[in-house]
Amino acid sequence: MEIDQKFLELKEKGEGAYMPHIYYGDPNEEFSLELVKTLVSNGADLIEFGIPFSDPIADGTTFIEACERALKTRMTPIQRIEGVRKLRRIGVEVPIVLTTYYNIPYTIGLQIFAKQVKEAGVQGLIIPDLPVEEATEFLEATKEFDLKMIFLVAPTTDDARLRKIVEIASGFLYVINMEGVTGTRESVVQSTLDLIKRVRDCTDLPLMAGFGISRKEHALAMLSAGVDGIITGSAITEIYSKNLHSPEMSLPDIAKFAGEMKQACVEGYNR
Amino acid sequence: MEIDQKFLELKEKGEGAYMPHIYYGDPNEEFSLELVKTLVSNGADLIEFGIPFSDPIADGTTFIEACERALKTRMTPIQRIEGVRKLRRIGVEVPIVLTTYYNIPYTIGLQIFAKQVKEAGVQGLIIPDLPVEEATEFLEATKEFDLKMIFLVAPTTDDARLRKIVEIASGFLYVINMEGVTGTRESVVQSTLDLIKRVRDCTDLPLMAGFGISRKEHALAMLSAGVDGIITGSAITEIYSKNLHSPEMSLPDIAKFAGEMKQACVEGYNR
Amino acid sequence: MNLQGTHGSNGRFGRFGGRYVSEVLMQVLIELEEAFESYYPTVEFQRELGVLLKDYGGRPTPLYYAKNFSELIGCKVYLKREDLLCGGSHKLNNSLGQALLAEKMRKKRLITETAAGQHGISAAMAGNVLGLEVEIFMGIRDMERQESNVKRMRLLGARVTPVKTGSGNLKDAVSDTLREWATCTRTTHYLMGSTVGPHPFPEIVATFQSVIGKEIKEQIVEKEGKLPDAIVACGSGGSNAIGAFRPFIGEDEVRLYFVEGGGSSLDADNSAAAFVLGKPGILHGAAMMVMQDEQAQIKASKTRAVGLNYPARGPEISHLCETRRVESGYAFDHEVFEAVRVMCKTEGLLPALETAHALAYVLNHHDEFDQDSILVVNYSGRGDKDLETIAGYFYGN
Amino acid sequence: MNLQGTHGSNGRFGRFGGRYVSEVLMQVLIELEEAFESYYPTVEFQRELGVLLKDYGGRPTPLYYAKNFSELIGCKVYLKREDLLCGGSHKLNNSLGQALLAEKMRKKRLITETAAGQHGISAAMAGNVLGLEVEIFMGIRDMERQESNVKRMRLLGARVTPVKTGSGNLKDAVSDTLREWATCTRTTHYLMGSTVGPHPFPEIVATFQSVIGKEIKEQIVEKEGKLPDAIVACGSGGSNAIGAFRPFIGEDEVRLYFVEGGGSSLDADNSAAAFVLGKPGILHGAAMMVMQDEQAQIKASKTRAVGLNYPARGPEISHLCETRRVESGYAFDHEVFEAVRVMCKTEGLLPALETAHALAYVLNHHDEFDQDSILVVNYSGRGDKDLETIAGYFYGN
Ligand SMILES: Cc1ncc(COP(=O)(O)O)c(C=O)c1O
Ligand SMILES: Cc1ncc(COP(=O)(O)O)c(C=O)c1O
Repeated sequence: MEIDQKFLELKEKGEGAYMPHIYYGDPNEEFSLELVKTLVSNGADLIEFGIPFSDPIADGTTFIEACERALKTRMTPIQRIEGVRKLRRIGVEVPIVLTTYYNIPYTIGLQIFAKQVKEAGVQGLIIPDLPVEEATEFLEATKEFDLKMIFLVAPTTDDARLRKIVEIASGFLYVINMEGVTGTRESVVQSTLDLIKRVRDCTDLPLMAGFGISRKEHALAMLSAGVDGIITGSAITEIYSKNLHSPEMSLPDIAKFAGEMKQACVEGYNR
Repeated sequence: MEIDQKFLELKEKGEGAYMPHIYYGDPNEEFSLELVKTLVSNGADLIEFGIPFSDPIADGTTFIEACERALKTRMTPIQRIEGVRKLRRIGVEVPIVLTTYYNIPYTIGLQIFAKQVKEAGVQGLIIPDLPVEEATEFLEATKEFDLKMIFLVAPTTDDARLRKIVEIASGFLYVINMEGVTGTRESVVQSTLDLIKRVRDCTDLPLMAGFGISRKEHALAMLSAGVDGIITGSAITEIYSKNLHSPEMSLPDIAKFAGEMKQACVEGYNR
Repeated sequence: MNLQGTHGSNGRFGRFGGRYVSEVLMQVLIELEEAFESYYPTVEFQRELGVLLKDYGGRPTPLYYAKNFSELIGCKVYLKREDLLCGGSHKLNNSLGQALLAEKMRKKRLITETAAGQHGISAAMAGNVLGLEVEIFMGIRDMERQESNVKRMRLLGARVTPVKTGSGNLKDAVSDTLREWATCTRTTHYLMGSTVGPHPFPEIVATFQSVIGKEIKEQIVEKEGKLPDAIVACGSGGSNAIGAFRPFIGEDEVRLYFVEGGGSSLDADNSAAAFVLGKPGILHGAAMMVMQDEQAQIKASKTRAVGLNYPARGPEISHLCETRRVESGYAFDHEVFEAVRVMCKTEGLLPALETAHALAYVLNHHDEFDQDSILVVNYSGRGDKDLETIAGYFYGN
Repeated sequence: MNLQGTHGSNGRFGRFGGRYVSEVLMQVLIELEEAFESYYPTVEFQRELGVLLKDYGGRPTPLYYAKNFSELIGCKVYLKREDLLCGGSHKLNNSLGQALLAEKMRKKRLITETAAGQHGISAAMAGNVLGLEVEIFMGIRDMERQESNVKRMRLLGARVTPVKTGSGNLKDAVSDTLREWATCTRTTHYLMGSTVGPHPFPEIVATFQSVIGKEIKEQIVEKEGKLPDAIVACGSGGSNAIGAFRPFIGEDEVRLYFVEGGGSSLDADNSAAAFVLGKPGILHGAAMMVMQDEQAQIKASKTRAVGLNYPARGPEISHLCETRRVESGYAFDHEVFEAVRVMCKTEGLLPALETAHALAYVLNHHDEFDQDSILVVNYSGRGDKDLETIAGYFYGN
């Protein structure tokens, strides 16, 4: 399913969107496949599918460690992209947004990368270290593959740049919830609420809020503030990383967590 | 007995002079008294009576250690000078030449020092760190006490300074046997022989050779070269310092050594 | 600015450079670029920086004709004495400049990373002089290896934060400093330590360091009446090299040599020779020559010279080497220690292990320079920080 | 010579100085005096020494207006940055000068003694630059305390000979070097490290060090348009102090302060404050203020600053303090460490423990200087060599 369609569908249902973020292969491929299945069957509307990188400068400790573990499996980025195909094969139908750092497509070749990704069944891309100013080449090389390019906006982004970003962004906008890196946080700050208002004023793209969302209240607050959905990342990894020898034992807890977050997305949307 | 008289006497007897050098109070006062008695009864014609100093820059390892040991007795310099009186009391009659570094008289007071020394029974003084150029004040302050001032000459001393030295020296001249500090050495070098010749040419004062004399052959060589006598220092200290717990056990060996050196002085003089 | 930089717009040096960072950092980088462009050329900034460099830093540093070393090499070798700069390396040129800029931007705090500790110390010094709080991120392995510099930074009142991610060295420390910066851009300046990172850092650092080359130019003309035949500098990020090279880039007759860390061998995991083993990639916000594995993951570099232990080359030096304006070379660890020994003996100078790479290169290639050649080695730092390592190498312990 | 020294003939400074040595050394001292008087004033010698001081040493060293430290003190404090001289202290001024003189005298070898190691390092450097063999005598206790400097000297190729006599520190090392010299005056120069020893050493060392004061004079006039109100320097033998003071001795309105090592207290065995605890005496060939016991034996001094751990004050500083032209003071160890901390924090500079005595004095007496006063502190050296001691004091270990 395409991303736009998903947001339309949710709008019709009157629900906020829930997109969990995982790093593929952490701690192994089998678990990641199970994990995505669990997430989808407990309410995930989209999946942010991470290809690990050795130097994930936009990530916090939890995801740094997830990347390190995932890299120990020594799969190539291409093999990981194949993981998307595997998910499709086992029946995962929600839009998949692939996330990775720019060195991966840059090194593989922008076009080859886009082609592989597209063919494996990906709908959109997030490259956190590729700001709009540097994206021209990438957009050019990949435009034939019709992949949504999701850009980030932050509380520090000023209005001029905001306009530049919304101009070339597609799929949705990733609203950085807070100044900093990924990781769970305690509260939602005023600057984020201001940001949402500002973005809302200049685009109709769906807004997904991420970075530091780990509790139902965060999700409710974000949705109340006007976003169309939320992203959780570290929160899920934190659950299974407490039991890395048999991470599958954590799946029930994760299912419960995902359910709650989706529940918050529904509730929040309807306030 | 005065120094000049001693040399006259030896000349008449046709003997070279033997002057052993000790540091008073090493390792204790009793031993030093015994030591001097032994030396005199085994041929010493004069005694070089050292008052130890913490920084004996003209001395080598053996005498540095002798000073350190002697200083542990914590006698004051004045108490050590009293040692000369004790020697006189137990019958030592040979001329006594007192040696010490200039800080001692400088700190005690030049006149007080000279008075004490004279009264205790000393005939001459050696102050190795008081070259002629610095001696004026000392000579002035001490002249009333009629103490012989013994100065050193070295292989490096040039003729101009040699003349300055012999002009104010009295008693005898201390011919530094070698470039360096006190301590036993292996042979007698050419520069020393040259020096003796040079000194002989410009003064009638008796010449005593010291620094590094430890063997009969050294003594013989020096006397053959024209000196009137020899000084041994470290050689004797080396004998008893092998047995510091009961140094008196070394007295027979020391007696033998002194006897041999005096013997060499007699033989050497008559060649 | 009248600097002879090779960068185009948007911080590009040929295909290298750029600004590949999270959106969270974009705004502060733009502000920084603007601030740099507005403050740097002013008379006031130049005067203030000039006084700091001169009276605090000790500039100009001498250009020393190393007579004994020259005899060994067989041509005239001059050493540009950055080891005499306050703190013991060229790092202070940049730290004073950026700290002054940060103060103008009304930042309250400096953060930075360090490997050998040289940059950390210079940042702590500059921070104290300008009244800014300082926090330094340092890989835990590097903290062990450069323990004395850690003590020094702490004595200067800087907070030293251990970085435990990755292999605990410079690469990981840069990543963590970027992460920290993302949380505090409004109050804090990232005092980037070399000509790396997202635009405008490579340009800023190069500008502040190019005081080295400007002085070389004046000094060599004063001493020899002409430009040198070659300039040799070591480097990883490239700041001391670019600093020395910049005013000569347009002077085609001056050959420029850049020497990186060969490590123990050019085998996969034992080197820091990114120009030999690396390829273009994106790291820490810029396109650079980077050492990577088959999975497009950045590789850890390895060399005994902690300050060269970085798997990427800065954008400008990457470009200059790609276009052959600068010739790149490397020196192996054992050659570097030998060069230390030679410099100690001939000139009584104990070079930093980093600096000794440039010396080792000159020793190895001495037959490429004829008798009349004039060589300038950028003598980037002193070896006090490496004393234990060097003594251990020669005497064991 | 046009130096404003206070010595009379025969190396006398009032009742201090002179030449109290064994006859074996007299001739070489006379030759040295003659050589110094004939070479030093020549254009050639001045030029050669000038080039070495500038290009090798890094002279002129800056006169730094320490703004933050000044605010704390309440008047204008300038630091004369001898810490930036090659090797990290003022010692090189003298070592280069004497090594050049030794070369002119066709000596093949330098011997010297060292306490903190700073002088030993500068001698090893100067020896290598001028192609002379170097042997350094160092007390065994000092070798333990300044282990890293021992490594440094050895890396520079110098022979370091442990001195086991006495209490194994500077006093004993000087004695042993004088003894060694007595055996080899024809081939070897004793590179005396401070303004101590028999004439002509105090004069030679003072002359070579007075480049400090000449620069201060020029620099302060350039910066302030007038002479300073006071100059403060630490010392034991007095070389950095005399070097800074000499050109001001005739300027009565400039107050001069000399700060010695107070140690842990002024009790009998815990101090190096020879001006408080000593009296005139003869040591190492000269009449000086010396710490002695009741037996007229020289006392071992004690202070945490190894470079101030000498029981005597050089003849010239002894005289200047006796005649009250220079005011003497002292600082206790704990005050010195506090001064280190303050200097680190305010100016980002880690001073040598010796230098920190001068800073501690200024901190303790800050109320004696009014707001408009201009103070120059002779910042004699950097604290890298003391890092372990300082870190140990603050953090334990
Ligand atoms: C003395 C010295 N030289 C060179 C370098 C390398 O840095 P760059 O490549 O930025 O010159 C360092 C880094 O720590 C250093 O300390
Ligand atoms: C930094 C520093 N300052 C001062 C001194 C004291 O020497 P002087 O009294 O000769 O200046 C030393 C001696 O080692 C030193 O290293």
